[in-house]
Amino acid sequence: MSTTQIPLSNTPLTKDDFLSDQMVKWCPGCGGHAILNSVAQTFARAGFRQENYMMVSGIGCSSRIPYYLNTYGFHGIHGRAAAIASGIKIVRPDLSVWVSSGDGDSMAIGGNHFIHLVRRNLDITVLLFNNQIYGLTKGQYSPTTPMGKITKTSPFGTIEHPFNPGELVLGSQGTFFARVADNSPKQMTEVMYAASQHKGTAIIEILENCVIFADKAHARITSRETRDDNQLWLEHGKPMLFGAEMKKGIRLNGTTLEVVTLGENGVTLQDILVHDQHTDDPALHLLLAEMKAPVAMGVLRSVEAPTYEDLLEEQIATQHTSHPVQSIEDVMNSGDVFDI
Amino acid sequence: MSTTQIPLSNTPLTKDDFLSDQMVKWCPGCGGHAILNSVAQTFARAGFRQENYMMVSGIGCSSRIPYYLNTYGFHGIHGRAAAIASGIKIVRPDLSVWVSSGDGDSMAIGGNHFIHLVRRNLDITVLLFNNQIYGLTKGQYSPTTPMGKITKTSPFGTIEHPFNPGELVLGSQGTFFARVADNSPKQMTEVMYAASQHKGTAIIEILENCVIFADKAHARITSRETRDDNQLWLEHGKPMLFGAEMKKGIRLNGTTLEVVTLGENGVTLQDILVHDQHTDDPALHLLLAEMKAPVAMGVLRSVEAPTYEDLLEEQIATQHTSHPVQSIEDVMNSGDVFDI
Amino acid sequence: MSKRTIIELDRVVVKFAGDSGDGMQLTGTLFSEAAAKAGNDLSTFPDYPAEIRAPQNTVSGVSGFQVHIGRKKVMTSGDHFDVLVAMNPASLKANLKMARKGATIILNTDAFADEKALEKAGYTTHPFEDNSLNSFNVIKAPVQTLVREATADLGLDPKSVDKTRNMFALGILLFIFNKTLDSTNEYIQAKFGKKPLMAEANKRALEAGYIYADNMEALESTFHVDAAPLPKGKYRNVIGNVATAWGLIAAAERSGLPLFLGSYPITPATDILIELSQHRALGVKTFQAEDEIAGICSAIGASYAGALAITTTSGPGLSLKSEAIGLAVITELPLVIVDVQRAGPSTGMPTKSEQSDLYQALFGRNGECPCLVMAASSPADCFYAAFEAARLSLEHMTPVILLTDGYIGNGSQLFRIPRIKDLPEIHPPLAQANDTSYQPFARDPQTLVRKWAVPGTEGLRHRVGGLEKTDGAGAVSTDPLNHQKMVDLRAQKVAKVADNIPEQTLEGHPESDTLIISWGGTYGAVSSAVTQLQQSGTPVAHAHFRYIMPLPRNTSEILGRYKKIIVCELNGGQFVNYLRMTHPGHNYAQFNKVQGQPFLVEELVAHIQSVIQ
Amino acid sequence: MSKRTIIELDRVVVKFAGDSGDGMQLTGTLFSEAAAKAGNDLSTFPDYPAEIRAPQNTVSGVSGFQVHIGRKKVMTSGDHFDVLVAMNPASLKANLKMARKGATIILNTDAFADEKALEKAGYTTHPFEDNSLNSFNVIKAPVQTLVREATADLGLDPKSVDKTRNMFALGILLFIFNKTLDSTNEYIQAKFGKKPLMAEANKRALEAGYIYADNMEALESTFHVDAAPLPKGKYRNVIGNVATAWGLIAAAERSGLPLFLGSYPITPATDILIELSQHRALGVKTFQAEDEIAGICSAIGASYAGALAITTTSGPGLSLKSEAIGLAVITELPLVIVDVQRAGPSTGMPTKSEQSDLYQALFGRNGECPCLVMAASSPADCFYAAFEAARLSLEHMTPVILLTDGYIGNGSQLFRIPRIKDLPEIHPPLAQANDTSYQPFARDPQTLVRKWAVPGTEGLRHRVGGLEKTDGAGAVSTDPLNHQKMVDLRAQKVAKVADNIPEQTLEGHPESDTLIISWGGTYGAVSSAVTQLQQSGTPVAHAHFRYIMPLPRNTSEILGRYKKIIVCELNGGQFVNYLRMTHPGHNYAQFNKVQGQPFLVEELVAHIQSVIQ
Ligand SMILES: Cc1ncc(C[n+]2csc(CCOP(=O)(O)OP(=O)(O)O)c2C)c(N)n1
Ligand SMILES: Cc1ncc(C[n+]2csc(CCOP(=O)(O)OP(=O)(O)O)c2C)c(N)n1
Ligand code: SF4
Ligand code: SF4
Ligand SMILES: [Mg+2]
Ligand SMILES: [Mg+2]
Repeated sequence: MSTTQIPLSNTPLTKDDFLSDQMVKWCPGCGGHAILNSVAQTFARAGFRQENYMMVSGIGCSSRIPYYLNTYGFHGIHGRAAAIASGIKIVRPDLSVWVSSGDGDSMAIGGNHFIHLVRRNLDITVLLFNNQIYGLTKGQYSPTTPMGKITKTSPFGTIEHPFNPGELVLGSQGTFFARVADNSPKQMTEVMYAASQHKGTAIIEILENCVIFADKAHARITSRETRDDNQLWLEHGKPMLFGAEMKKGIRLNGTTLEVVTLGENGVTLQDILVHDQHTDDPALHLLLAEMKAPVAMGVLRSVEAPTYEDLLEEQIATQHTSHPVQSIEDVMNSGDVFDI
Repeated sequence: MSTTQIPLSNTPLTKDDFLSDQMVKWCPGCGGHAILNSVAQTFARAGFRQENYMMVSGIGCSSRIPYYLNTYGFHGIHGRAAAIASGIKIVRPDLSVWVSSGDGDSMAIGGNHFIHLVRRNLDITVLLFNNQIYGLTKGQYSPTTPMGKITKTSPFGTIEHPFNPGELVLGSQGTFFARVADNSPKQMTEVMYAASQHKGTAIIEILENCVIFADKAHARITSRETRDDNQLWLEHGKPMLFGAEMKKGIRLNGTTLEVVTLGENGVTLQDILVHDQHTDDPALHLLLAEMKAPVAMGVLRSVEAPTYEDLLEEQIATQHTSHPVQSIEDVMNSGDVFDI
Repeated sequence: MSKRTIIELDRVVVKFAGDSGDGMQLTGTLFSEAAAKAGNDLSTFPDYPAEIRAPQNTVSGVSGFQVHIGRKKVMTSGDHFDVLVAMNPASLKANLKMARKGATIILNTDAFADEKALEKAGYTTHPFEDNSLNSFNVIKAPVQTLVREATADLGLDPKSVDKTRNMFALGILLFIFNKTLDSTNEYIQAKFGKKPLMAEANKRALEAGYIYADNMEALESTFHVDAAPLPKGKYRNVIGNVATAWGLIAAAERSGLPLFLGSYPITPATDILIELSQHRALGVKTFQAEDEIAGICSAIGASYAGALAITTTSGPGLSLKSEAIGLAVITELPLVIVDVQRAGPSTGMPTKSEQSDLYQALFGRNGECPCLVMAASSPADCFYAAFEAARLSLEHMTPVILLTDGYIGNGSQLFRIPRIKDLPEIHPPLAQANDTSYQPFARDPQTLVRKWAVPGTEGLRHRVGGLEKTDGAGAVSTDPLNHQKMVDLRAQKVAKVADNIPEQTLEGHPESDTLIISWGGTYGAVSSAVTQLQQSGTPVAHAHFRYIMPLPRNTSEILGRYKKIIVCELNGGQFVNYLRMTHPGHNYAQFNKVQGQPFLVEELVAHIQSVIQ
Repeated sequence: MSKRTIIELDRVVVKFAGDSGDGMQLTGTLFSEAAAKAGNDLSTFPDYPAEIRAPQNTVSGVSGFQVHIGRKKVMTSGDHFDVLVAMNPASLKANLKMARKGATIILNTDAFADEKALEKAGYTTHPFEDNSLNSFNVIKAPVQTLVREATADLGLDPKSVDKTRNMFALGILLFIFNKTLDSTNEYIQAKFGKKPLMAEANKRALEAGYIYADNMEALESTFHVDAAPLPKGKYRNVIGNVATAWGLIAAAERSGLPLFLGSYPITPATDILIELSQHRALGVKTFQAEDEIAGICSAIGASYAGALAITTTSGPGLSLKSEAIGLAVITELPLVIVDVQRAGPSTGMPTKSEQSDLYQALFGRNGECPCLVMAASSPADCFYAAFEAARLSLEHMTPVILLTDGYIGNGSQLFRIPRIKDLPEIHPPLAQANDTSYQPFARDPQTLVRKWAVPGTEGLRHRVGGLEKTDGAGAVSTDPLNHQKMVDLRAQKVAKVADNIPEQTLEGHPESDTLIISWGGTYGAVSSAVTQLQQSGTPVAHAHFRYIMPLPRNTSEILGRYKKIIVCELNGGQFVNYLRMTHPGHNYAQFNKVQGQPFLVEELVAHIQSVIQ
């Protein structure tokens, strides 16, 4: 298969090479700052040629990121980043294409492009800033806002069942899904790096804190006090252990996941599930994606499948060599043509 | 909870009451004819008042159905039936609202409205005519067309991973999903009836044959010769058995489903999974939705959850009784008002 | 010191400016409330940055609120202000150019001691030393220091104390304008009822400001703006977007229909959705859709189902709704589409105002696809315009696009609260159950309006859709002559709405040779300009259009009366071009501004004068 | 019998009509190919029902194909036909009204023996007996019986045999017009190569028809249409949509850029997507998007990434693309948007043609949002118009909307195959790597065009987006005067394209007092009408517009020359209104038809004559 490679940089690059001189206009304390930092770090680590990074976004606080990165960038219109990025990647498989988008941008107005991107498996990474709110428009509920939440447009509480991005990605034939918190910079960079190496669409749900309109929305999961007990950091091939002392673990019971404690009720390491991010079978990944306590973090799923752009390049290569017609003039002159 | 009821008909109605006098313009042999028949039969059986049925559609061969039914009907624009139907149901919870739509209408252009409808769980039934092709526009591939298929717009085969509607529904927090073949009229009616009784969004994927542009797309599953071995008809509380002699069954192995034969390798009825359509846990439903041989038919999932319109009516009722403001005049005259 | 003279003023413009977090929007609002309660006419306009919390102390991060109060009719929020409150150097930098010569400028000196803040604001010399403030009456107050002093004994943390700085500034203003502290104290009590310490701190800051002003040497006189001679009635200050929401609820009440809104948030239209979502008690159903298309499509469904159906948006959202508007046109269903215009094209400048969606409202659909277009003139008029849009839509079974804009949508105005029973009743053409002659596309011979048969109604089962259909029966048809007929009928139906709307009126000096034309949210500015012109001996006539498609019946007659016609609008010339196509043969001149800013009265006056001479 | 006379004709119009399954589209195409090979000029138009397989024997299910061949220039597919092939009663019923008096009508009598078919077609009396065919030259052939006889020994099932009926009909036609069977036999051989029995059956049916005609008493003479005196060259018959696709590929070759199409299927534009998807061998990348919005947005991405980017659609799809067109305008990226117009509004009549998307193309976006608009004149011109649209888009860094329509998109015409090197080279303004002075919105002072820096290019990293930006640097800005400047610049940039397009030409009789104006797909009909008027002693001038936004530089001068201007278009008057706004002061009359059908030459002639007299 004619997989186009993304060229690597000749010189080593650092995080600072990737930060632009533009003023960062997020609120002080916004999760965006840390995310930006991790992105720049990841770009340096992944090591592609600086000119070959392409950051595409929609509209929202989260979509401001192209301005802050010293790469090629496209600040699109609301919800359409995935579609814009698809066109870019199809024309230029040699670019490392990234999308930054919000829960509104990608799950509300952009929901369709999002699921189709995932299904087509173009080699694009989406940074999904999930702050469970419309930030830029000042605090309306989004498709990921928990049921019952009071916001500007739901003064009596929302009455909508929220999407779980991980479940939606799996339901759309996703090949890569990861989840990470905006206050875990190391894990963010790790997950972003993994996505940069994945051939196919990679969705990273970042639990982002919007200090202004949905402050502490993820606090149970991300706050320093409670996170050890509420986050399960997944690593491929490692048992699913968590807790401050790594004594709690996940066991499969029928088709449900249950939390057990090592040493209690005869539970041993043997009983604990070992994470396999590469298994094709999505059932376990689904169970992980929807698990509420603890919440699964890290790369939940990463499986190989042909990408759209590779298949397309392959068709072109095959046709180009096998087909007698090599120019538009040939096309026009084939078939029922006659001289006068 | 203030659940609005849909009024029942005073007189018994028959299938013919529901067929309009309009000329049916589907191709001879199209799966649509049988589907139409089952819809009319279901409407009669469900027994709601004839004026309270509302059929909404988008654009496509499948979307022609409102004209053929003697009910209120709305033939919308391409992809938007779910949104139109949502507005109708919210305003009028006393209507039995149905959507008929194609794989293009609902999974391509209408994908976003589709997943949001499912997530919001409005009490609407969607008949998804999945013929794996754009019929009305004469044979382009759709988001459910299998990879590699040659169509008018994929002369060298498609290069897209198709959606599996069941997986997409589950990934969107769906409460009801069923699958049925257009050549199994009894099962169609049964499944449609079940959907009519479900409170919440019910998606029925109908494997429809487009004789003109995707003939026999579902033949492995639906043809008389092979269907017994390739369809697993699910019934709640019943073991998952199939095959001409009902000797084959489904067993859970870890988190995968495997086909076994009763009496072989010591397999007994005990080993066979019993279908539980009502369990909240979607993992097993997901495994059923994606199973390829046999394909799971019937109601894969049917769970209870509050509907959007009920929650809304409840908010209105609560506010109406608890709130001092009872008219727009009250609203305008409250707050900082003064006389001159 | 309080025995200083009181100067009576006809009108005064005050601008409050500070960082996004400085609470200037609230300060301005409270000042307006106090003025309103004192019987002043008023108009306000908030002006905030695109960012939620733009970087502190930068010019792009300045949040402003302008209030114009008067004892005469107040038509705009004012070209130039007489008083500026600047909480930091960036606020001064951003606003000084719009100060009237001799204006009073109140500065928070604490912030001007901060070198970094000065630098971030782009000052290379200190404004206190570089003579840039020479022609102004500067009042300096160390606001931060003083609020800390005033609240020292409360034991609050400095952050909380700093949040009361805006109340100090407001206290100064209220003193200067001889307003009482009552309404503000009431507000503080209501807002901080559960936090008594914060309530106390705010009250003390307010009072400290008031007293500080009283003791101020620099303040030679205070000002008084007398109550405006307004007709008797109940009044309140109202924001345009809220007025729009109320007008729609009122129309639902007057038509006896349930109200449904399908909408997707977008600046500057979101506040209509927010306001309507508060009114569950009135049975209002709001549906925050997944996108603009679902917003309008759900509304079309709701309309078919028998509701007064609304969708609200701004420019980019209207683009997305284009296809579905066509569906409402061809199914001949009522639907109110509110477009709160902002500066385009594309995402453009979302927080800035413009009138550049007119073309799109008139022409932005495939096929021959006419629908009603109206425009509101002012924040308070949003109420009446929304009511009227709903009335026409329901009575004529056609979508209506109501254009407002960010300026009047976010701005506020004194509003005389109407009594609902004084508003016209609305009569939607509902079909009768079991009418055996019912045909979905049979028409009233006079108005060409079809009847509305709502699902559930016995005996009226029928189907509608986006395909061309036969007149009467509504059966799908590709017959050429039927199509021509339906295209003509849909156009005539819209044209006949002219019989159900008032004739175009003239203001200013109708006998003049020159006609000034405006439409929509520029009414205040243009009408003020016309008044000024008259006063300065250049009388002109003024026609302000609310009804755009169709135009009032007497439009042609009016246009024919004038030698010169100057069409003023905040776009490249969209209405003037529309007049050129619908009423050719007149000599149209045009005055356009596309800067995301409202007209200044003075620039209108200057331009019109230059054209006339 | 074959010694009958041969009558020489200048031109002849043949209509093939049958049930959807009767293969009339193919028959018509093969007849056209035979005529083309014999050197006739020609124009064709298919006319099929909205349904895939509409109910058999109904009028709504009739599928037709009209061919106009001539030894003189053929401009339209013809008002009335001289020969009708009607395979069943419904076909006769549907078409007879468009037959020329004295036309030859070939009927499949087997179908006319079927009572049910007659009834379904709506006949109450038998057309053979009710004198309705009196004024025609009727040729009856029991087609079904005869093909069965001719193929009896092949042992095929009746269904397969019946599928050859169209070949029998074609055989008759080829005989009547003295064409050889060669090209058709070649086609049959190619198509049924792998099914020798079917090949044989089709050949026999063809021959049987030919012989039947030869033996026919009723046929007193045959006809001959001589080769047209066309310039030397290679020719072929080409369908408009295919020509559009080819023009785009040619532009990609001449600009050295890869071709990207992002599109969503929609009638009648889908065939462009289908054609382009065939050409992977040329590196053409087609992306069948999930909807129209993704179609255009992917194309905008592709454009940013350095491709010649295209999106194709029809009216409802153009509505959906409105918002994204604004993004292409403000980012100043090249993009070709092809709108194959169909009858609206809303879903309208998808298989019928109209020119009613002009308003939407010109005005259907939020904000001040100008872009280029062009229109193709004929099926073959689609090639050149698409090429030109791509050229202007690339050279001026702006989206172009190219309007074609269902009539020319599905119709075909003789096409002289150009040599690619004879087409102009296209020079997109690509920025140079490591140009340290590069600014994304710096402009060529003459054309105001910015430079295109493609990702991957060293040293040109930059960002673009939908927010207003400063000229030059392209930094996000809400500065009022900058916005005014950018709005003006974008408008001027589009206006300056007038310097890169030819002046408007005049045809007909330029010295006349009366100017006929047309645009787009009506060229053939209007120009034929102008020729007829000239011949009948009513000379008029004719200006056919290809370039709409901007209009050619000399438009104003041309309009000023005439006393009467009649603008003819297939909509309610969109171009005439556009002229009224852009070129006021002229006396425009208009002739409009909104029936989903092309102009008839005769109705144009009649109307123009009535206006002139
Ligand atoms: C077509 C269109 N509709 C609506 C908007 C208004 N809008 C801008 S951003 C946004 C939602 C932002 O929420 P999210 O995507 O979650 O991003 P966040 O700001 O929270 O990062 C909305 C509704 C728009 N710009 N364009
Ligand atoms: C906005 C818009 N885009 C495209 C179309 C063209 N179109 C009509 S139906 C259809 C797809 C039909 O496929 P599907 O939904 O699977 O229905 P089917 O005909 O197969 O039942 C398309 C692309 C349209 N009518 N409107
Ligand atoms: S509003 Fe929320 S998401 Fe937006 S910048 Fe501020 S904190 Fe971040
Ligand atoms: S084209 Fe296919 S889906 Fe459409 S009516 Fe014919 S058989 Fe049915
Ligand atoms: Mg968000
Ligand atoms: Mg389909």
